[in-house]
Amino acid sequence: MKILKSLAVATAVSTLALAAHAETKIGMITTLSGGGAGLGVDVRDGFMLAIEAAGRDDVEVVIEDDQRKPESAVQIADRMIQSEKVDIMTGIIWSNLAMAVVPAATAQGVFYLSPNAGPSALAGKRCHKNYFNVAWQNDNLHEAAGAYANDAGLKNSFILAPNYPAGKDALTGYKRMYGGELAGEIYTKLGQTDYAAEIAQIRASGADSVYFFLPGGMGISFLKQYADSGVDLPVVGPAFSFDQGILQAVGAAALGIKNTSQWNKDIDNAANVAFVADFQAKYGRLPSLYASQGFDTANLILSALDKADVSDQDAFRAALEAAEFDSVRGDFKFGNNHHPVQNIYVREVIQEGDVFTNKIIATGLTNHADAYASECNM
Amino acid sequence: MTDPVLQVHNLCKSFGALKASNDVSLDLRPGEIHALIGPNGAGKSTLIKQISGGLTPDAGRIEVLGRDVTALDTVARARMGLGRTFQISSLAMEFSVLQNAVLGALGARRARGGRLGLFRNVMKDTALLDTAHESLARVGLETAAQARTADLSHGQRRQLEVAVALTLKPRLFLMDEPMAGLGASGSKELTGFLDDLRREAPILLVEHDMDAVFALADRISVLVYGTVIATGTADEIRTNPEVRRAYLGEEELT
Amino acid sequence: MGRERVFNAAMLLALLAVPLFAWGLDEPFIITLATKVAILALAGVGLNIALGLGGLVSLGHAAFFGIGGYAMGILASHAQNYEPLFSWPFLFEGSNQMPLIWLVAVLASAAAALVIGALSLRTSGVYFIMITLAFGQMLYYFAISWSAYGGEDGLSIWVRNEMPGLNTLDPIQFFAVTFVILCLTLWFAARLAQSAFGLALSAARQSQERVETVGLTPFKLRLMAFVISGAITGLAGALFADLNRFVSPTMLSWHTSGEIMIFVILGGVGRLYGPLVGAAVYILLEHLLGGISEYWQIFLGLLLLGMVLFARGGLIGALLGREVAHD
Amino acid sequence: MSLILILEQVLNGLQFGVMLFLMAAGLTLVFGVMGLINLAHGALYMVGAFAAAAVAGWTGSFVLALMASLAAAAAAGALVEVTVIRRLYDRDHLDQVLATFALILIFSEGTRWLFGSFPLFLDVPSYLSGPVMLPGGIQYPLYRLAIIVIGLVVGAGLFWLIARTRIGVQIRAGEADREMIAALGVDISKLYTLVFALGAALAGLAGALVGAIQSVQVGMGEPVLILAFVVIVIGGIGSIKGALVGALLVGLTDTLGGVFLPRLFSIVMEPAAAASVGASLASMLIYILMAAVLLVRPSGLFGGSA
Repeated sequence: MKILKSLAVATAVSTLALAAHAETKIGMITTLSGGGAGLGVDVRDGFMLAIEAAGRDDVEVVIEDDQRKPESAVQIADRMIQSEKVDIMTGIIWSNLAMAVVPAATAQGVFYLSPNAGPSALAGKRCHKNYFNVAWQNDNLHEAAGAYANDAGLKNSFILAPNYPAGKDALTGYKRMYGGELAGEIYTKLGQTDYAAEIAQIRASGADSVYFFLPGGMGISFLKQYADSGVDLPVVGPAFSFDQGILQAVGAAALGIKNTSQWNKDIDNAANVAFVADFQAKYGRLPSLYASQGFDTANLILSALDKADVSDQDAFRAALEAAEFDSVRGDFKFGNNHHPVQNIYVREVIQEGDVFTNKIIATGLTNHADAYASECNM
Repeated sequence: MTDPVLQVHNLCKSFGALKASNDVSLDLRPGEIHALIGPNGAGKSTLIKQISGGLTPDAGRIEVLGRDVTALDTVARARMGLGRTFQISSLAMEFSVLQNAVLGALGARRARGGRLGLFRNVMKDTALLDTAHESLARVGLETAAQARTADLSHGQRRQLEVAVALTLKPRLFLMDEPMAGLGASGSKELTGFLDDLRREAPILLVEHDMDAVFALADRISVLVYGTVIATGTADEIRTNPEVRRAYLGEEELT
Repeated sequence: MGRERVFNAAMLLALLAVPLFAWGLDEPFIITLATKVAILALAGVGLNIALGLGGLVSLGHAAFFGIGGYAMGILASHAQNYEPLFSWPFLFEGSNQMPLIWLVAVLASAAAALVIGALSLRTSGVYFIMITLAFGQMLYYFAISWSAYGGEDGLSIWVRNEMPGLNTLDPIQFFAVTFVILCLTLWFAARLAQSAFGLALSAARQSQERVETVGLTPFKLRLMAFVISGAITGLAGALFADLNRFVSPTMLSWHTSGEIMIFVILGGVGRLYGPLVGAAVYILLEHLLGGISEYWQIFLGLLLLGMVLFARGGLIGALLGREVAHD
Repeated sequence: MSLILILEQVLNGLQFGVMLFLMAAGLTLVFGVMGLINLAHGALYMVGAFAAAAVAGWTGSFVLALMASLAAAAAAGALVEVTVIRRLYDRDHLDQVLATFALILIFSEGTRWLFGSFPLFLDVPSYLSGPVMLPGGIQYPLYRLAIIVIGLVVGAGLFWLIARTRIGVQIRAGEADREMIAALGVDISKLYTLVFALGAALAGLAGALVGAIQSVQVGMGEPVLILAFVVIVIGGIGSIKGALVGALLVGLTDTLGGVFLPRLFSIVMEPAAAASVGASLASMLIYILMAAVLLVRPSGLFGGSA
């Protein structure tokens, strides 16, 4: 049974509380309206694909739109925990929203499984026994890009990211693995759409490659302008700017670019093949990275529910930690801080007919754990 | 003879090529009504604005009570005791008549160094209310005290303008066409009132109603194209050939 | 006057009754919603002093809302992490005591309002709207890149701050705190509107010339109003951050300024209880429409539009008619 | 830093300024003639970009896409003017702010409903893609040069329209005195619709031109809207000349500030910190510029009294 929106809170009071004792209630807060809605829609669709396929009538999912506003995410979380008494929460896309919601949610005894954001604080000092990250720690894809740059023999990178915490983490992550020189390091304005000035600096810098982290529309703008500028240094980026959802908007400008990801649709395992086919059949588009993360999150929850009731927190937690489900990434396991230890691949943007997509060309990091695990006392 | 309350020395103000004030000098002595007349566009309003502080002159000097106020703003001049009424009503239209008068009383209190309260209900402040009611009574607006200002007739608004000026207990008045829109009986009443008022403080009066001007004014200055062409008593002005020429065909001097 | 007074009392009672009822039903989230209404109404009451009474259309009040929020976030995070905020002239380790946080929030936002107001009030009309917007944007971009306090990620504090004698984590008790502050502020705003200062400020909105002619300085009146207005909005910001146990640059964005302004206009500009009505209706709409469609903002937009075009004077104006003169 | 790089950055600032001018011209015209603050101007920019992307995807022609952007934005502008905006002319600024804020919500979510949540694709046409070599050895994207040229041509056309044509006379008369144009026997409501649609079309064109090198997505108009307001406030509201000067000033300040401030700070700081602090200050720079201009000239550079 699924209820997409709980309409009037006031009416749904006591009756549910009685009937719900055998049910597991999952609260999903994600971004479904405004500029960043594409990511939330994918996470939701991937998640619900798995839930519906399981066909369990004792799992109920409540979905709410956070409008990408931390304040409204916090309030929805309060409502889900206090009023709808959810057992498990998930869905948040952005690190700043996760930082606003997760600590309070886990402190109130709710499990939180992150399908996307992985801020370093939650992986390190502020890790929590009820917090699991199913996607990655924020630095991971950037670290893989740094490692790939070494493998590819790049010696003089120009790196840029927006001037906000995730941007700084990204460049820090890249530099952690990368061994060469830096031709330049630029922080751009958050939400910037014109990169002519930065591209001119890249041109003048004498770099042999470019690494950038510019999520969403910023990345589209950068890539189009870069392709048009005549600068033809190799570009490396994290998967976010080459993901299925926005790749069509970038178009041919992205062809051939290397990007790092823990998942791709051509990873060859039964779960992934079925996932890609089912997702396309149901929604009429190729699944994205975010959809795969939503799908894995749901399957992890379902696998744990098969072993333990969520009301038995210790048993349920142990079942989550075991992570015995068929991940579309292949092997999947958690580190001590409940973040994935996984392979991160290098992909290349290709064209299949009319559609732009990725194929895996190398493995950037193998069984990689994040840099903050040692700070977590768990 | 006592010193003038207001002295204007060689005031000049141009707007582009237009000389709105061209070397204007005049004064206002205690106890007198000094009327300023002239055809439309002669620069009367511009002159009044410079005296009250709303416009800065290009050259010249203005003294109030012997002090040079040329560089002071409207507020400072008002606090020195310059009470002004406007040609185009500038009252707070959403307020009641009484509230407008209380505002004036408040200004007077502030000028004496009092503070504006943040908590006490100003409409229950008896000292302010007394001043306000007294001024309203003097211009005959007492019965309309609770009316909304926007609902007043034009004539009543002029009366209220005068009443607000009265609450300030000014040392001199600047009145810009207080008779306009009053009707025959109204102007007659106001004429009588101003006649008495001059003993409280002298009045620089800009007025189109020539009956009132010649009935009231101790002295009259005639402004034409920004220049004072004559100053003198009513009789002197009536017979001045230059004035007659300037007014020929404009208005009949009686 | 009589009718509006009855209406106002009914609004306050409703704001009090809904969470009490929800408390009885054990529906803490409704209490949280009511708390949000009370806090946003407080921010609106602050803006309304500048906007309604003073006629100062500030599109930068998010600056004060955010400063209040950051005052809370900074004091509380230092207290939680045992990192001294400063050690000279005396050692100060931050604080998790609400009264002290409120004091700092009020002082900090008042100081900011003094500076921003003194510069902005040199302009008027559309230019004033835009220069206040510019100051808000400056602070917004500053907060985004101020990594010491979380930048874009914002600052999360894990537990709500403390209030002597109360358990603020209990929704109904925290609601009581905000409700009392709202009531006190409404009382203060009512006194202010009737005071000599309020009369002069309101006159300055209607006719600048008039106020100058009676010897009062409009600039000083407006600056004072702007400072009081900013301080109240700052206090609301501190409470809002405490409600969410979180502060981020979003509080400083121009959307926040727009929303606070919408509360005021929706309820009725210059109406004492306008912001309360506006905030309550806005929050209610947000939650009811949010359940109907993913595209609920279209409906919100249409409703707002209809309100502006056909219900002049805001909701209270539409319900109760033209405001009578203060007396 | 080489001279070539500086010149290239100046060109970039110029191009950014020209784009801003297309946005700001409509905004300032609408304010000057009708006295209206239109927050929904950014939504018309978005409409232009989406129309261009849709038509380009459909026909493959960039020229048709640009024409579609003009037509769609003008039509949307005229529709909004007739149904909503004309009821706002005699309202105060507050009502205008609220109503046009509501229009933003309607346009944004309506566009998302029609086109979905994902960005659309719009590319530079092949005959304008790639860089060209300018005299002095500057390698510069042809498309950006084209934007500068198109913007300047449109700007010149606008000045001509206002200075030389009958409609221009009516617009100028309308700025001076609304009753006067009625006395001239002009149908005011038609003129207003026309001016609004003209402003909308310019915004739509800007959206389409920029859409080809940026991302065509919901909400793309808002950052530009704020910048356009900064521009017209700096230039003086209602003045086309002010909009041009303001746009170039903002474009150059933003671009050059972003490039040079971090370098300036790197003299006294370590590179990573300098990059971060410099970038922070650069993002505040145009607002600082605007506040400074208004402090010296409270009605902007070319503004009369507001």
